[in-house]
Amino acid sequence: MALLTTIKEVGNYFREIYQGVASLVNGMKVTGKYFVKPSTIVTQKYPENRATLKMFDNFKGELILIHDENNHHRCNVCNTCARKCPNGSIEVIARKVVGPDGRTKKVLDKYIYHLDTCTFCGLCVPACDENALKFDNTFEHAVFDKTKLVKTLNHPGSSKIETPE
Amino acid sequence: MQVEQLTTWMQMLVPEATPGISKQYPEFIVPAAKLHDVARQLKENPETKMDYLFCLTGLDRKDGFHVVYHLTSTTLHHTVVLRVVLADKANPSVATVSDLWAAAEYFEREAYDLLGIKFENHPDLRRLFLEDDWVGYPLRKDYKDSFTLER
Amino acid sequence: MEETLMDLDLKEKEEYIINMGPQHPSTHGVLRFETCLQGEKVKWIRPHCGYIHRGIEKMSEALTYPQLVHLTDRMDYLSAHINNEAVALCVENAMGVEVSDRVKYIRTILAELTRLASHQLWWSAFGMDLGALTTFFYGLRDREKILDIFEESTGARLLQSFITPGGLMNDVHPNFQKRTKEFVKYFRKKLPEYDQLLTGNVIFQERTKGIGYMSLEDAISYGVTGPSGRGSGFHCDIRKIAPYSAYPLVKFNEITYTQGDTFHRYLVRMREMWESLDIIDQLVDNIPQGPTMLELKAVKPPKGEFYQRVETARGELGVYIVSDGGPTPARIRYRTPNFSNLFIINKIASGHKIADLVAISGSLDLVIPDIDR
Amino acid sequence: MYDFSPLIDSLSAWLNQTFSPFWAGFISMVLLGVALLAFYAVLGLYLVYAERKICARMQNRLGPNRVGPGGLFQTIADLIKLLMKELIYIRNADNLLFNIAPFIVIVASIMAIGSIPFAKGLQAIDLNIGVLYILAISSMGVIGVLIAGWASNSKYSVIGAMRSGAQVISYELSVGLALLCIIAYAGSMQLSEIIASQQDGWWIFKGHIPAWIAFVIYLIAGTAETNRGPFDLAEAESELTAGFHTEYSGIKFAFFFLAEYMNMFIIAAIATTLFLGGWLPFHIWHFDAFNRIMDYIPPVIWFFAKTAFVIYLMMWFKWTFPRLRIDQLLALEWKYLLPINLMNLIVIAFLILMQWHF
Repeated sequence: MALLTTIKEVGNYFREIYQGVASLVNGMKVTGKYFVKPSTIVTQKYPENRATLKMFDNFKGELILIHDENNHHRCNVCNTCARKCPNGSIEVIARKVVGPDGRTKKVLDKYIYHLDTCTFCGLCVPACDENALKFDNTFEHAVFDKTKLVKTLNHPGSSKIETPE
Repeated sequence: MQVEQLTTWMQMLVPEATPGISKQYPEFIVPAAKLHDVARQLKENPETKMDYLFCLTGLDRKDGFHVVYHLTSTTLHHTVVLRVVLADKANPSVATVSDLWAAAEYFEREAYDLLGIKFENHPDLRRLFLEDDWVGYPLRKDYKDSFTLER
Repeated sequence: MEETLMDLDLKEKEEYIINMGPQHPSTHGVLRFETCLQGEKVKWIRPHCGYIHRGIEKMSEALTYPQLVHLTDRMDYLSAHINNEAVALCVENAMGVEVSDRVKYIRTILAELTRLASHQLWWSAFGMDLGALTTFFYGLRDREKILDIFEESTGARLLQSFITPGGLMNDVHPNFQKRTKEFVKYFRKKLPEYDQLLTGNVIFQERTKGIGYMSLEDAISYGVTGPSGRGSGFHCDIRKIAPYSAYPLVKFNEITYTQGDTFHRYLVRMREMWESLDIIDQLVDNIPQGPTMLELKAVKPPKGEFYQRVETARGELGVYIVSDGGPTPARIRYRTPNFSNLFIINKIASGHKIADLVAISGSLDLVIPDIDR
Repeated sequence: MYDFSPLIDSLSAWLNQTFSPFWAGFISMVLLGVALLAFYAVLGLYLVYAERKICARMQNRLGPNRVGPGGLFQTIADLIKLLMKELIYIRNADNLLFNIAPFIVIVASIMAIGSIPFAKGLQAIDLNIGVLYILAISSMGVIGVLIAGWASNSKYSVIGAMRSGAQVISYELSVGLALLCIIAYAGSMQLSEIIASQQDGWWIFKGHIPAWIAFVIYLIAGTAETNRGPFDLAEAESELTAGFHTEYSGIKFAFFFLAEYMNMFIIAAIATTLFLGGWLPFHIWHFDAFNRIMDYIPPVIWFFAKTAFVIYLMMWFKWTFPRLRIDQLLALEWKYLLPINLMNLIVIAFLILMQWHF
């Protein structure tokens, strides 16, 4: 009886070794398979493929104020986006101008966007009733100077698009 | 156990317990002195078996600090909320339940850290997130520092 | 554990303390384990957290409900969608509104994709904790595909803040269904490879089996939920206990094991990936049409207190909103899964070797920002 | 053909004619040292590069591809970076030992390379106890590792060093016993003799199954000897950050790094010499056309190809398997490798006694 158990134990010892080695070989098959198949490489050579690299349309890169070809934007300085922003990343600075009809009205002076504090929550874009804002697909935001992350979104000399009332 | 049964059961156990405002779970406001006793009863009674404390919250309300215990039973699947109102805002203190539920030890340390509620007989009541020499309790409504986002 | 803590104490009074973290490759973030060693053996562990405490609960008190959603992304950044969903559900329940079926379906699919992505990253990092560095790249390779799905629809890869009280920020991309189905098909082929590479490996099994035993009582008492708790037989899946969104409509199994060791915590997650794939399969083909956003005048829950439990990739997330009826919460409290999962480490890892401590903390799948908040 | 001994002999004859015997010996030593060092540095760098490329391919990555064509000069750039880095001196560390440790490690591996036969006649010293010499020298490296861990005055380093000590002391045994099998077959400890004994077939082929077992055990124990994954417990970056070399920086760190790769090369080279026929070409019995083609390939290439194959195997192990725990590591040695090895040796003794090997 004792002999039998001994034989059994010796058998178990060798079975353990066999199963262990088999499992190791099984794992090596996976890495070996990928080693011989260079087509499975998934990493990209980034700066080289910059021309072909396209982000998804929805990608939230940075906020921009939409300008048309005549350098017109649609912001009417209602400040909703600034109020919706949880981090205070948007400052809308208005300036008063006297219109041709003699009334003073507020127009956009500077639309300041702090990319450094923006968390890309996306609350500002749907908040705008005029659809004046959108997220651009740019993604190379690294700069050496932190002040460059504070951006003025309205282009120089731009004005609000004249919409028929 | 059904909500009604639980209510009568609680009424028997602590006559001074008053039902709370929440409609989501049966809720009872328990006097601070009796909390540990009630909690032990809830945990050990075979009819309730509240063995899982899934949330312990400290609140800073107008009538004092609240400590809210969300208890549930993993076998009987019923939930009860206990609430302790600590009216003494200067020195809020309540008995610990960390001897009943191990999770409470760290929930209580968090409440102590951020709200300054003291838990008596707690084995290791130290700051958890903030440094040991931090002044003040940030989650209190009257806490002010230069970083607080004003709106 | 052959020797209890006390035996060790009697044998040797001298303490050899090393600090694992806050900058340490095995803690996956800024967490410090003050570890007392006796030779290779761990005597006790004292976790120190708070290195990235940002006061999300305090910050949220100054923000309106749609605004504070984006902060929840930053708690458990690997379950961002599920965290968003928790707040959204809590606010919706408080206001007594119900979102359309389309939103429910999409939320559930996104949540399951998030769970898959999270488990993939966990698998990668767990392999790396044990020294199998190649797993890291395989896991990340497959996770990228999920992140692509997210990016196409939500505009962000990691911190999407897509689910908002009342619905979704915008409708999903038309490609969403196609891509999701492609991914499910792709990943069903890759998942057996994970098992082949790591699960069956004899070294891996030796390293994890019987290590870090957590009893059911401990799991419940410490509130260890999620896959870590289910490895000990704790039926804590909120998707089953208190179903939300589209979970009542789908069939899936709650994976539990009673062994409670590191290997079975691992197995729970591996099998949960299969379950997640099944859930997505059931939902993705029949997303109903409907509005993706409720027409809400203002997101203002009535005066009162509201609690919502959801199942993130790591366990039970509770959102506790105390509202005074205003647009901002009077107090918001997150009962985060990792906070509760962390502190059991002293109990289950002391008495084991230092290498086991790494394996055990890996098997608890800790995400540090979720602990600190 | 392809015998290097006439070339070497004529060189030494010329040196002896031109200079006095003392200077001739001196110059030949300097030449040898420079050649070995250059070989060491270049090979070490390109082993690092090879490992990076191989693991990248296994992990679906491209690997180094920026510096030079296909990233060929990446490790050279790394070396320059390491050379220019600050050498950090640690307060309260044992400075003498701290500075000596990397040199001990690297000297041990250079000395071992001296006796490896790369081709016929291309061997710095052909000791009659070559195998013993290599075993003795290569185990000196662990002293460096121990000193490094101890002298760093860092808790992680001490744990790493102690692990390394326990590991190397146990695995030295298996390496020795596995090599003993082949020594028993060949009947000599001289490396050139052992290669000569494989003229009619490599030991792995004509040594029957015991030779295979010895080869596998040698590979496992050799990997452990070099502190490489899955036996890299002394470094164990997920547990001990970097183990024994946590506190080292700059060129001293580079020495450890280089020595690790060279130790791997030495282990592979010994495996090649003892089991795979060294620089002998691959022959198939009674297939003369094939054999003649094989003979045309220079022995140096044969040697390096075989070594590269063994090194590739070791890299393959490292990038597939998880790390063992220290007690499992020792259990593997004392419960599995050592008993199997002893049995194997007995079987081999029996085979040799019965003259059953070719």
